[in-house]
Amino acid sequence: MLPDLGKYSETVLSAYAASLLLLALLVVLTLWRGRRVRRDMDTLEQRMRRDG
Amino acid sequence: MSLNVSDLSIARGGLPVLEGISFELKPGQALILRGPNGVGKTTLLRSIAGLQPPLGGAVSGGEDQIAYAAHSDGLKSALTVTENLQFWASVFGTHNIEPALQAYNLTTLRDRPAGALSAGQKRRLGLSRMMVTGRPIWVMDEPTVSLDQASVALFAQVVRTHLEAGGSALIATHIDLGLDARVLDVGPYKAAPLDIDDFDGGFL
Amino acid sequence: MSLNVSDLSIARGGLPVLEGISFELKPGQALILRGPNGVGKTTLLRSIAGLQPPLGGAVSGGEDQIAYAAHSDGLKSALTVTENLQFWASVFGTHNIEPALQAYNLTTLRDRPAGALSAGQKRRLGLSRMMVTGRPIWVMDEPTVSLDQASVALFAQVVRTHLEAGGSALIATHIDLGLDARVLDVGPYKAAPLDIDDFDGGFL
Amino acid sequence: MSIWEYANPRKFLQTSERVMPVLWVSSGLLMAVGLIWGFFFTPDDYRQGSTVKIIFLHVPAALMAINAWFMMLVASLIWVIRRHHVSALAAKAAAPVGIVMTLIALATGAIWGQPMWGTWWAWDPRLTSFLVLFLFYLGYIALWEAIDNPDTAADLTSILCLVGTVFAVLSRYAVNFWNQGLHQGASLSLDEKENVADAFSNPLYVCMIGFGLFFLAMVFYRTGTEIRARRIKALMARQRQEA
Amino acid sequence: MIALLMRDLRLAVRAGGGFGLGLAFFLIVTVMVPFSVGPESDLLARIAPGVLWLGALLSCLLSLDRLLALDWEDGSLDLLATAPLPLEAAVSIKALAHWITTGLPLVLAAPALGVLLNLPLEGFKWVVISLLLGTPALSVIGTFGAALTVGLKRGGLLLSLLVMPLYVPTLIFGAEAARRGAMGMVVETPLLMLAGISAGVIALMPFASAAVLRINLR
Amino acid sequence: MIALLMRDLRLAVRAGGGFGLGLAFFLIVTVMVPFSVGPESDLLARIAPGVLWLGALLSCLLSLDRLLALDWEDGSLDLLATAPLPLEAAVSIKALAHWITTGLPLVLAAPALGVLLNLPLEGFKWVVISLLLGTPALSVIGTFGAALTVGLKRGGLLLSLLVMPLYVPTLIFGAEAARRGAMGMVVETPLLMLAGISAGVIALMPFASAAVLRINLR
Ligand code: HEM
Ligand SMILES: Nc1ncnc2c1ncn2[C@@H]1O[C@H](COP(=O)(O)OP(=O)(O)OP(=O)(O)O)[C@@H](O)[C@H]1O
Ligand SMILES: Nc1ncnc2c1ncn2[C@@H]1O[C@H](COP(=O)(O)OP(=O)(O)OP(=O)(O)O)[C@@H](O)[C@H]1O
Ligand SMILES: [Mg+2]
Ligand SMILES: [Mg+2]
Repeated sequence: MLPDLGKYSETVLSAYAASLLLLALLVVLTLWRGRRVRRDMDTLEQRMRRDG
Repeated sequence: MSLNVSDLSIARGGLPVLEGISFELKPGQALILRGPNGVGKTTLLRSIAGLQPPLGGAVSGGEDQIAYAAHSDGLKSALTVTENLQFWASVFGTHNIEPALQAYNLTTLRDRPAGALSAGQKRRLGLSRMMVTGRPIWVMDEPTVSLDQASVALFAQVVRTHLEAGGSALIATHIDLGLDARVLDVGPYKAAPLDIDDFDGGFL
Repeated sequence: MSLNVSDLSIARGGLPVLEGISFELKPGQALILRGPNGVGKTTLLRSIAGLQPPLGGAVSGGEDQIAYAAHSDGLKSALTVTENLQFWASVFGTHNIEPALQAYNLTTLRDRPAGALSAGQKRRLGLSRMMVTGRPIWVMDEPTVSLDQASVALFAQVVRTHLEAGGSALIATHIDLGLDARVLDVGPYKAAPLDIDDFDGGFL
Repeated sequence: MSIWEYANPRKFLQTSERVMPVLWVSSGLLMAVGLIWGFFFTPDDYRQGSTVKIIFLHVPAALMAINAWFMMLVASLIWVIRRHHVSALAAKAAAPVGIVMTLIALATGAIWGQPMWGTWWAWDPRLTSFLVLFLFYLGYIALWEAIDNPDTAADLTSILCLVGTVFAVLSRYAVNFWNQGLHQGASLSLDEKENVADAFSNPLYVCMIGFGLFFLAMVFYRTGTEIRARRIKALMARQRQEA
Repeated sequence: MIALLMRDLRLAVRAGGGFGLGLAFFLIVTVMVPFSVGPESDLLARIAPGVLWLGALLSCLLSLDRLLALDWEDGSLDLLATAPLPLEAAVSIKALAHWITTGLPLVLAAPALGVLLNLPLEGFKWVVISLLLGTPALSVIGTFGAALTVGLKRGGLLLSLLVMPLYVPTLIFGAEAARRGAMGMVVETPLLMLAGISAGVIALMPFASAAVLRINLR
Repeated sequence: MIALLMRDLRLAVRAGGGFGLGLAFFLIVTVMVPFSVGPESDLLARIAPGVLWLGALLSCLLSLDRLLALDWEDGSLDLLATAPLPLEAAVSIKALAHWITTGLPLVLAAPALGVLLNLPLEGFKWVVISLLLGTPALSVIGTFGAALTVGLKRGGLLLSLLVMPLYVPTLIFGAEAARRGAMGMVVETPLLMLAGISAGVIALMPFASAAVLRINLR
């Protein structure tokens, strides 16, 4: 499956792992906060509209 | 020169607080601002003093004519009473601080560091600053906080003298100063809330 | 339990300011302190609250009974109204902050950070702290600074309720609160200046 | 129809709703293709061995780190001049993406440096100026966080961004003067042999475009979030004021 | 007690609370060292443990002025002093909150910064251990300094001056342990001394701090 | 204008004004360096110019939070902004006062501290010259940072975080000049660059600072 990375396999794999981890972290945090904020805004808008 | 405020709207923290305020303040006149806590008196005075841009409307006639006294007095506790006052006098290009000291009964405290004054004494010193600015329009935010009744009377007397000399004063206060002045209650000018769906560029 | 102050002398900045003050404050009573600016009311209250040792005389009956409200309110601007109040409630070992919020009309502001309150709103929050201390003797220094008339009335009402419940209150103020209370003018107790040659161990 | 119409928050939200899926899919696809191509189907470099595969992360990330700052600069200018809230919020939204890109470039670079230069870190000008860029990002984000009033925060951070850019450029020159470097030159040729470079350049281009689209997607999405958060703040303030 | 700890932690992480700023300062000081002494990596490696310790100490120091002064300015301290919580407990808790929000992150960040300074491989472990033992002492001693200067407006610099000499023993033993560790030498003696200082200071210093605070409140 | 300068100088030398504190901090940081990196004199001599520059920079940095924030807190800044003095002039004068009370003493003290660090003889001259050229830039850039953070309570650490990256070019050229001077090399290029930065910054930065201050006063 993996290509032969020779003596540098650790280096290359850790570089990919670190980067993908950072990217994933960014995406997850972004989506998480995005969802929450969107939900908060909707409930707040609805409540305020109902209460006038 | 008279101060003209026309159709002024102001915001605090991005939200409109007061709108549609208009009045004219002619030389020799005083205007008392009243209104419940948090209605926006401080914000209004800051806008008039030019510290804050208004949302809408205009203030005219105030350029370089206004002396502003805020909630805080801008005193340096390490400097003496005289030094504090002298500094503001030089900044405003005037020199004689004696009348100010006398008017507020500060002559006996003149060499005391401002830090060693009581709350009311500090306030008196802060108010005396207005007299050394040499400016005709006084804009004051709750000037009598911490003052006892004798000091309030002193203050009212100073304002009266200032008005007689052709100055004018705009004062936000909760108490009765015994001045012969118009009163403007800003309560009715409270900004009406926008429609909830009105979601424009300013988020207001 | 009643608070007894007998022949109290106090100093500020190394100089005696008031001397020979005596009074008793029984449960259910309020006492208003009056006096011109700088006479030493703040200093007196701090001594009674135990923050400052007196020069002479004694304060008794106050240990762990006194809740003190100073010129500043001890609010954290980053915390909300509820969080601020809840913190003081936990420190004093009480829990229910609702009555305090209601009494000062703060329920609608409950989730707002204290930093975004106006001067008067902050003061109301500061005063509401007294209610969550659960302590009987309230010692307050100019509690009505920055309050509008409606809020002053709220405050007076709270104090009345507290007195009815057997509490007592010692209040320094320049204005008339409309309370049914004794008034103590501290002016006459002003410390007599010492003889210039009186140069003793305390440099007093 | 003027482009400024999108500066209306509502309009922006509507439009971004439509563009988002396209951006997500295309950026995901291109990044996947580029990285898989680069990781599985490129030869080893004769000098650097398999470590050369790191380039497919390192270079696009470094590129985007700088471009993100540039985009923040433009957005800040737009806010300062035309006062469109969306643009200030877009700058705010871009900063965390930029800082993550900077971190990726730094991390992959450090990992790469271990076998190539025998050290994780060297005070080479390029690396050093990247570290300085990281500090600028940190300061910028910290200032946004520290200031409560949103308009004040927008104004102050824009000015910081403008002034910071000038100083970042100055630092770049200073650092260059201060230390001569180990780092690769600014060309795509990895070594003298042109043909080897070719084998790497195609997947690298794909990755660069992929990272660029990813950046756009993130900024769009995050700007939407910031707009909503700003709206929540305004609504809550209103609610309290009415009360 | 827990209420106070929670409040302090909450304040630290709220907007403007300054959590993480100490860390950022640490990072920046470390980055600035090569700019000022030059980029030679052998030189940097030699001074690395010392720089890390000094950097941690400075970041700790700079966050001290918020420790009590904020509470003083807004009047909380007056009110706390009249509350049914002994002042000794209050200052200890404040020191603990300070350590959690400042000292601990510094310890965790030190290895990453070690990389920037070419810290020798054996050094990492000892830098972390010595910081872990030493930073609590820094927080507690710092609280004492903060109590001394609490009444002064923007007394930050004076605070540094008062506290720095008190930090000297901690710094000497801490940096010595880290340096010996980095050079592969025995570290026991300095580490023991460091632990001793921390323990003693944590046990006794709060009494001094509370006494000083009472005087300042008068 | 002169009134403002005199007031600032007077405040600095009055009790609690903080004059001399920057100097003392400089002294202490320098003294702590041997404690942390070890006492070898050749090592100290090598890093001496850098340590002096870094120490001066840090002392300068730490005195910045008093620069505008004190005036902000007591309301003077509001009043100054409504006074007939352009804000640009006011911030320039405040920067000047800061330099006179902080930068200049540092320059004068540097040689004495150089002795403690075994600074090579030729180094003294260049350390002083480079500091003399560089510290004004530090004060002016610092004023910008102080203006940015003026509204924040105890914003000292954030201030450092914002200002430090802006200090990088000044530090690099300054320390480089001092280092080259100490090693007997040619110093012209870095000195020229340093002078250029100072001149540019003094001419332009006050506009940015005043703009920022106006925004904060709103
Ligand atoms: C922490 C360390 C490193 C940092 C911060 C860093 C940063 C950068 C930056 C900013 C670029 C510029 C991208 C551009 O010009 O578009 C770049 C490109 C590059 N880096 Fe690094 N780098 C690091 C370590 C390394 C190492 C160790 C190697 C390999 C030995 C390396 C190889 C490259 C290559 C091949 C390029 C592409 C140059 C080109 O544009 O042709 N980098 N890096
Ligand atoms: N920093 C802030 N951010 C957001 N809103 C604020 C802030 N400070 C005050 N406000 C709000 O702005 C409104 C106006 O406040 P302002 O201080 O002008 O009132 P005021 O009339 O002077 O009240 P007071 O009599 O209590 O001083 C209030 O509703 C207040 O809650
Ligand atoms: N830090 C200080 N050092 C020395 N003297 C001081 C200090 N602070 C206040 N004083 C002096 O102590 C005296 C008492 O001050 P205190 O604050 O108790 O007065 P007060 O009755 O509360 O006045 P106010 O009504 O103005 O608040 C005053 O004469 C004042 O000038
Ligand atoms: Mg007000
Ligand atoms: Mg008082």
